Amino acid sequence: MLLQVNSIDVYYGSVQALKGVSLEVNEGEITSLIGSNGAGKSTLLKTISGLLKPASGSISFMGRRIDGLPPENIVSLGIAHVPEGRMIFPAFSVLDNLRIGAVSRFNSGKPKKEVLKEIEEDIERVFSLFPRLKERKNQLGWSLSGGEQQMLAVGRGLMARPKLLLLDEPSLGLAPYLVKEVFNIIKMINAQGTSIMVVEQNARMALKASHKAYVLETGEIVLSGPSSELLKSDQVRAIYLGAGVEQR
Amino acid sequence: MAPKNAKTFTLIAAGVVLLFLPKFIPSNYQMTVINLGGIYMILAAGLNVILGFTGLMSFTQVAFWGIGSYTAGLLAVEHGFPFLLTVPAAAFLTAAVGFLLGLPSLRKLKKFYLAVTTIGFVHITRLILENWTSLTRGADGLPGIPKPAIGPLRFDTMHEFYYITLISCFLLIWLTAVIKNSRVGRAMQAIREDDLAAEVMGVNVFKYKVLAFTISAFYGGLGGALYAHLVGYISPDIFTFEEAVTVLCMLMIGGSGLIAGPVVGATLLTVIPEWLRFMQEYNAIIYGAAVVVMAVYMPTGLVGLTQPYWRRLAVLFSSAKKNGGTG
Amino acid sequence: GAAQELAPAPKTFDVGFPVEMSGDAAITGDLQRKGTEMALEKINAEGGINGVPMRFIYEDTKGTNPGAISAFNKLLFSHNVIMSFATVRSTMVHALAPIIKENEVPAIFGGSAWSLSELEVPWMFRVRTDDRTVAQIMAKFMVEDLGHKKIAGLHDSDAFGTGGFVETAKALKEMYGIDVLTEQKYSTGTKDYTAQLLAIKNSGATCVFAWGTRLEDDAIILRQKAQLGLEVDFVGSASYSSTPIRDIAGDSVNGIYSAAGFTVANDDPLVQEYVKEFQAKYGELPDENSAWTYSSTLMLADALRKANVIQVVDGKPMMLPTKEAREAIRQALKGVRDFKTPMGSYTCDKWNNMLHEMPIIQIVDRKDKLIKVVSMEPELE
Amino acid sequence: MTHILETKAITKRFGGLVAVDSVDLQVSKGEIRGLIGPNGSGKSTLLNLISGVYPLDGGDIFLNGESVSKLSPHERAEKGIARTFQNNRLFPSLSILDNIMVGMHARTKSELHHTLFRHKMTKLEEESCRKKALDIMKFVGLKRGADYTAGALPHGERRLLEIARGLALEPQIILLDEPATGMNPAEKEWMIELTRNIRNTGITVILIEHNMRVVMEVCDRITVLNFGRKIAEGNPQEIQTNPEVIEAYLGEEEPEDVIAG
Amino acid sequence: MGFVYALSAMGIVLIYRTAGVVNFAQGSLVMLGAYVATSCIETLKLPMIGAIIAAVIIMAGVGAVFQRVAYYPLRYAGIIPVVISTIGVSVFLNNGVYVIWGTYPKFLPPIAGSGTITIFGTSIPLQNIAIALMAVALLFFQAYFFNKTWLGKKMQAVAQHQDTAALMGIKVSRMITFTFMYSTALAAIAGIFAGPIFFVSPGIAQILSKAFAASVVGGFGSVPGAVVGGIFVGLVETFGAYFISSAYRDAWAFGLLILFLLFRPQGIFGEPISEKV
Ligand SMILES: Nc1ncnc2c1ncn2[C@@H]1O[C@H](COP(=O)(O)OP(=O)(O)OP(=O)(O)O)[C@@H](O)[C@H]1O
Ligand SMILES: Nc1ncnc2c1ncn2[C@@H]1O[C@H](COP(=O)(O)OP(=O)(O)OP(=O)(O)O)[C@@H](O)[C@H]1O
Ligand SMILES: [Mg+2]
Ligand SMILES: [Mg+2]
Repeated sequence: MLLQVNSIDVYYGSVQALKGVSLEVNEGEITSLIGSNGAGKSTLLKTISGLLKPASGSISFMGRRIDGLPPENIVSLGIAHVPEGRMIFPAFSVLDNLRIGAVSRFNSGKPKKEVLKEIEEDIERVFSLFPRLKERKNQLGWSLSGGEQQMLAVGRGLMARPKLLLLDEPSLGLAPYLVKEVFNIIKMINAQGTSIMVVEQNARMALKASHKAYVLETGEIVLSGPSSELLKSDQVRAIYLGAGVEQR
Repeated sequence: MAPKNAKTFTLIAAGVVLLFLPKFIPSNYQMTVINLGGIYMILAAGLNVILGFTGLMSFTQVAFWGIGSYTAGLLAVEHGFPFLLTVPAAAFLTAAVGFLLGLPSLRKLKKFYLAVTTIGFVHITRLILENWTSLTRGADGLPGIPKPAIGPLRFDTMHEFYYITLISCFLLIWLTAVIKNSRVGRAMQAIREDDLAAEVMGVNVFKYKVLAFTISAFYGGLGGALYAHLVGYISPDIFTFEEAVTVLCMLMIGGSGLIAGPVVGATLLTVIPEWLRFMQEYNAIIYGAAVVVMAVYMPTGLVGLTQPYWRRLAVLFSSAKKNGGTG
Repeated sequence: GAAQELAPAPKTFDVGFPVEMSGDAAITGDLQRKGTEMALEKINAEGGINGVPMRFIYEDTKGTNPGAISAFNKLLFSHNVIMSFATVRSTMVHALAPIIKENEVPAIFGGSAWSLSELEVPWMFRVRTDDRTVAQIMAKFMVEDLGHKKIAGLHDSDAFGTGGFVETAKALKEMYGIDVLTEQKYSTGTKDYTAQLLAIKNSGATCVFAWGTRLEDDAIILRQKAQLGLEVDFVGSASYSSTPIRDIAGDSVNGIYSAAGFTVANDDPLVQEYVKEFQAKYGELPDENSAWTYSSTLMLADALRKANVIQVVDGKPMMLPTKEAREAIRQALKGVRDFKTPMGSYTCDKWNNMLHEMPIIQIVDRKDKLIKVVSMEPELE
Repeated sequence: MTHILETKAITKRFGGLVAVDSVDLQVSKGEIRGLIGPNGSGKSTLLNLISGVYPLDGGDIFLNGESVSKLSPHERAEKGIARTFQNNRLFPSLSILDNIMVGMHARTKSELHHTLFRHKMTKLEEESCRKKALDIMKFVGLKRGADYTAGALPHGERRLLEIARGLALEPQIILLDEPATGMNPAEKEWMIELTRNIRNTGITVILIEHNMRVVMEVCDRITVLNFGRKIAEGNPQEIQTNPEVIEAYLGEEEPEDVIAG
Repeated sequence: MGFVYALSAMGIVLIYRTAGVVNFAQGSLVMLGAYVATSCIETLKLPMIGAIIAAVIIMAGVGAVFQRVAYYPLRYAGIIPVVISTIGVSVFLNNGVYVIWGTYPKFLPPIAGSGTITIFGTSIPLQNIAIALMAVALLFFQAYFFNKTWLGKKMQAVAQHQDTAALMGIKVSRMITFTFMYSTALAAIAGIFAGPIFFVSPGIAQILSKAFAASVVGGFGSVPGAVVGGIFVGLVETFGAYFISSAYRDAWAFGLLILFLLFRPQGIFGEPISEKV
């Protein structure tokens, strides 16, 4: 068990966004989280990465309690979060955005030189995944197109070489072929040993790519199970996969 | 219905208290403080239009104050204009200056560049008032500005002057409320929130920025004219950058963009230093600390505290986003 | 007055003093208060005003006119003082003048702008030499004693500096037909005077007179003058002889002349006694800031005693009603003649100026050296 | 046939990068025009050129045969060009109602002097604007109270409010930049319907969208950009089968997955 | 003179770049730096170099406290509440120094001595040369620091987006503290250089508006801009005062600033103002 979320409650002021949510992410697996707008998916990811504190319940990562830790410590433990809304550093170039994604790796205890070398290698890897970014590598973050920013956000998440990668709607605003590409990337890095938790509106692709899935509705987990089963479930098909598609 | 009645009742009660206030305040000293506070309130209300509604950081209010008080003072002393003429003349002339200043600077300058330009304008205005001796009598200042008289009515004492302050403050604050809820006011607020979005929605951003600047100059000029008649003597050394900062603090601590913001802020920042007088040489230190504390605990201003939680959050959110803007 | 209705006197006889306690002029305010407090000790040791101790109530002007107005109003209407001091800053005195006039309170002020006399407010008494007189003294000194004909002027562009410059230039012109070679101004708080000093250097002047308001400005001017190697006779207004200037301007202060209101180098025994006491009490040398408040407080106490504002009736101190008291004080102040103080001997002239002698000093080795003492011939009514 | 919107060889450069490269576009009145293309192909930039946010580096833009290239954004808005933004740009601390009423700015006239002297027009205008605003809210499907603060709305409703604000302008043409991103299937469904409803009121629509299901279902014609150039144009069937488009944009396999999303 | 503005402007620009804060207390911090340096010399009897180092260290500590009190609680609150709170701090400091150091101005000896050297017939105080060298050295240091070091990058990341920076594993509050310590240390250096010229009194705090002017001329947010802007403002006011009228000294600086901005609204080194839509 890599990550265990134990019946957490999360509030924004007096509004409760998560109600007793529990879930588990297994080592080496892709876990997907689906649900309508405002269900609390992003809130859950933010709570895991420490941006929000649960009012009650607990979260443990590799057997260690992490709820209450500040986000920077959680990152150092090996959880990277690609947040909703991209959050590119506007005044940094593409390269600097990628580099800054790797700063937590200096805490790993490896000699600095080695880390630096790895970082440059990883930048090349991200560029090979998203050639577009390479073309724009010295452009400042704010001036990138929406989709370019999205690619950069995902790339920056990879730069942390996390044990667990939290992806919040990684395919948002990407061209169709890139949507597929992003899921290929997800599968690929998973195959290389990174566990992944992905939030997606594109439920079909998410379910196809993942091992296990949870469905979140108004702050509560309403369904969970192996993705392949959920994909077949009538309930899921009706609500999240878009009934219209089936009729065409 | 009940809460609405309660609100009307409070407003009427407050009105009555304000109307008879001089009866309860025998001291000339306190009345002076109230009158000065009223003038600051007018300045802050003017700043509210430009900063609170339109979102442009400006320090010019104090320069407009100077221009207005000199216009009124010179017209009264040198040309014997009556009060009823000096005040509008000062207000409109200052508005014209504001308009002319706004034309070039608002077209291009953004954010902090504009703010520093207005700081420059404050320094330049003070220097001109001080050195253009043939017009302003220079650093000696201008004594002997008569107390207001409207026909047979005379306003010689602080207690009598109070009614002029009261009426002016009431009208001018009410005016900001009218502006805020009008088409023009909405356009200004849209500019504050996102000037580009406002522009593509059909708002002539430049025009309304200049208008807001002009209105704030009008307020500054009017406040200045009242000040000149209240004190009877003006000199260039009053209109300093420090005073500009004070007016800014008043608005922010009261709550910028909110109608009651200038009222609360000006009252508070006029009363607190007076109240701190007993601390003698420590008063300014404590005042500074108080400003920090208020900013820290009430970032949306005091009046902001009365707003619902989510609205406050949205306000904070929007200003935070601006802060994060492009590098 | 025979049938005046007296009321029991208060525990202390309170005099108001709006003074700079914060802002950048706090330094002079501080010195002024040292002067009054020292005088009070003396007065009260001698039984105060006919048995009632005298006390000062200070209110901060915050260095601004609106601040001074509310401070003054607070003194008048919250502390109900019978009379008050009214600051050294001429523009502030101007701002206070309408209140003084309207409320008919005797007020002693230090602002030196001649324009204040032209207000002709009978309640206002000036206890420092006015600019016009100082200007004439300066002009005379530069031309007659130092023998200069090529003279330049440097001044703060505030009311004090401008007024002083204009009066000096006028005196030079009227008395000796000399035109000032160049007029150089600066605003209070300027940090770099290179431009002004260079202009003076290039004008070929052999002597500069300077009217400055702020001590730090004066000190910077002197330092930069030394750095630029501007070797001319330098005659400064009173602030150029203040105590702290020697510490901060260092050796560049040496050699300058100043038409000081006061000097520790004066061997008048009253001055020497004052210097000794001041040093004992505060551990520093006094300068004009404290001397004028000290001297005028002594003078005031004397006038108050003579005015019989407080009388002892049946062993109890009784006081005149406010209005009468104020009139009596005014009369007493008007009647001051030849009252000896460390500032010289005060005589009230027809303009309500308390004229007194004026020393001219040179600073040598950072110490005052008395050059001469100029006496006045007051125009009496 | 006259086109409501026509661009002739419009070009935009950012430093060395040609973001929009000599694009010709002809949009007929009442059409829903899709604008697709890979990320960074210049779609948003094209909208920015049409709405006047960026100045042109070359070419000319016509609205109803009349050149608008020299007009400022607010003048173009007055002429009837409305738009939404790819990243929400609402007026966050204003209410829903005020957001929509700012949209009506160009269609109303009350200046300060009217307001101050309580001109009759002002009152009538305010009344009718308020009513219209409520109608528009209903039209786009915003169910919340009109006084709710825009900044506190969830994502989906913000997108609707932005469209509402654009419609308040009573535009001839509205430019929508990825209105359906981040929406769930049900909301996307509504987006499709809303787009059609807008067109049915006589407003021409230009729609940027990466979701093929939305694009294919709703657009009359589609223009495809790549590297700032127009590479294809046609009806949805033609575009879907155009090899160049497939290569540059749609990708080869499993189209149904992508389309479904 | 220009270089003193430059040094103060650098502090302002730095804290803007790394915390997004427009610091109205920078002038007062410069003043405090000068006071602290004076005390190190007078009271602690430290030698010049020791005093400078001590003052810089003490001021860095002040920066940490300043940050904690007046900025950290407001870090999400947007720019204007922070401006107000820095204004409060400046009022506090400008008057607070009287309590500790009394009302007399103090004299801080120039670190380069009071000698002058003669270049092309004009004598230039050594102190001015030292200031210029310092400004240029700091300029290069900062350029290196921000563009080449990880710490510099981390600080900038925090300025741009705090939450995201935290998600990258950057210790946000520590970076903010560093930033403030660094910029108050800069203020201390400016104060140490300004002290001998201005004398140590609250009057020093008034360089704030000139420092703002300098930072804007140079292009707000640009470190070389701050230096160039400072020199520009210094030169303009000296020449304006000399050739036109000394009374309008401040007016020349600001007048030209305004004119300049009308033609180049983004300052000398500023990015052309534009935003992504
Ligand atoms: N900063 C905030 N303040 C108050 N309420 C918030 C805040 N952020 C989110 N919420 C509320 O919390 C709930 C959950 O929001 P969350 O962003 O987690 O949803 P989500 O499932 O990620 O939705 P989406 O698919 O739109 O991203 C929503 O009702 C939302 O309105
Ligand atoms: N202000 C700018 N400065 C520099 N380059 C820019 C600027 N705006 C856009 N670009 C570049 O121009 C290209 C086109 O951008 P645009 O935003 O139009 O793309 P898009 O087609 O909308 O993409 P997406 O689908 O990702 O939103 C991109 O490569 C982008 O990086
Ligand atoms: Mg979400
Ligand atoms: Mg786009």
